[in-house]
Amino acid sequence: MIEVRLIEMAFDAAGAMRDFAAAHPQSGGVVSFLGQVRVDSAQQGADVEALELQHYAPLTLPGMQALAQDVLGRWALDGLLIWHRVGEMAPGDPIVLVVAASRHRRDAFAAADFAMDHLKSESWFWKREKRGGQWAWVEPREQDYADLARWGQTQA
Amino acid sequence: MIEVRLIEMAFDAAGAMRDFAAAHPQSGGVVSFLGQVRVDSAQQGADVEALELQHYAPLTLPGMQALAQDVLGRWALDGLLIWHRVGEMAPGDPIVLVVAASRHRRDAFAAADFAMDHLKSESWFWKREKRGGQWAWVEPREQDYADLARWGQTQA
Amino acid sequence: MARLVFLGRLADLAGGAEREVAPGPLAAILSGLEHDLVQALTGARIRVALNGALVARDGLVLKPGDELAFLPPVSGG
Amino acid sequence: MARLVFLGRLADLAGGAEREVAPGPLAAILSGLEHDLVQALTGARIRVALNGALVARDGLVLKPGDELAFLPPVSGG
Repeated sequence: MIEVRLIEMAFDAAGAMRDFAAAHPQSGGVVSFLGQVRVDSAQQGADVEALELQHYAPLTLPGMQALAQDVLGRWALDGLLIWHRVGEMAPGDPIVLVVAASRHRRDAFAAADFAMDHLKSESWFWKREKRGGQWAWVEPREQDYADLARWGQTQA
Repeated sequence: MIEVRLIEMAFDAAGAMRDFAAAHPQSGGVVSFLGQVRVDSAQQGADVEALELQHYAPLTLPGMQALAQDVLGRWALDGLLIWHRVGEMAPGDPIVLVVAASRHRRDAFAAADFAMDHLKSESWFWKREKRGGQWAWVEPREQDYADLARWGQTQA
Repeated sequence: MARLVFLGRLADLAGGAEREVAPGPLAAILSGLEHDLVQALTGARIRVALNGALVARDGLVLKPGDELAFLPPVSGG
Repeated sequence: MARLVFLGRLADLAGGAEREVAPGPLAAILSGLEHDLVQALTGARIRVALNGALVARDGLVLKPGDELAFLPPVSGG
């Protein structure tokens, strides 16, 4: 089962994980990654008051669906869920949830890890943060490119 | 925050993950592994009707606590949860839940992965399965030793 | 008319997420825009998508109804 | 008395998870047990824990109240 969604509103990550695990009783291992809005930013300065993710409809969801197919081609998964927020979020809100279910745990770990590295560095999202009442766009992180390089690929 | 438990009854893995993520708002990434009882076994034959995990109280929980400390010494985590069932379980029941929360996702992925490899191959649990009304002890899997060897350690 | 779409910080520079322009060669369209916006849109790290498909920008000609999106480097998740 | 504790499949062989034995050298205690159980307990992959701590079995002497656990290879999670 593949489930890829762009989501406009806050969502219940734990509930999604529960439903997904229950839908895959043949899977011994279910690995999930939850990314949530941190109140303190990696950049210096004031705390983050809000975060906004912009997407471009003709590219973003199709790109996520292609990523899911790529992941399924690389590991023996029973199911893969990729949910990603867009729009404005508050600290603590979930941003991204990836859940991989597989018979053996190595596959699920690698699949979730790979999916996250590619979502962070290759998916069509643009992020800005609000601090002290001011919005500022976030530049790509070099670390994200380094994470991607672990999989032997260069950025598309 | 470290939370290590041996649990005698079925538990709510998704609820635990939700509480743990909410308790770590400074963590951008929360990685979880949920192991659940599969209805079909890796071994040939009839479906698994029940699974039982035995432990030895003087060793098992102290060993899990030592593992948690080891994990915290290796990666920059904000929190680590390790819950493990003992007793008799039915297909679909959660067996083990590991949740790692960290500022950056690489740490959480590696920590959860490492913790699972060590739980599977080094923790003091003995497993038996019931098939066709007959209980049979499960032998260690060679794959578990191979997984452990990835971390450059031999079995204690 | 054709449409230009600006993502991320490019929308701030353009003063909006979209702009209607007369169809024609991209070079001619760009020559009608503000200088600092053109500089940003033609930066080496800006990619373009025509009607939802990534394309090379050399020799692009927009037909009526076309949508050309300018995509700065992503910063996702 | 001292106590022997059998984990996993060893409990099936012993016909129970625990057995009370007279204190003394482990070798003497083992000599009083069934032959097939002794064979299983002394297998190369069986480890032992005395009062909750892993120990070497050579020269072990159980005192009154001691608990000696026999631990086959684990098969966890």
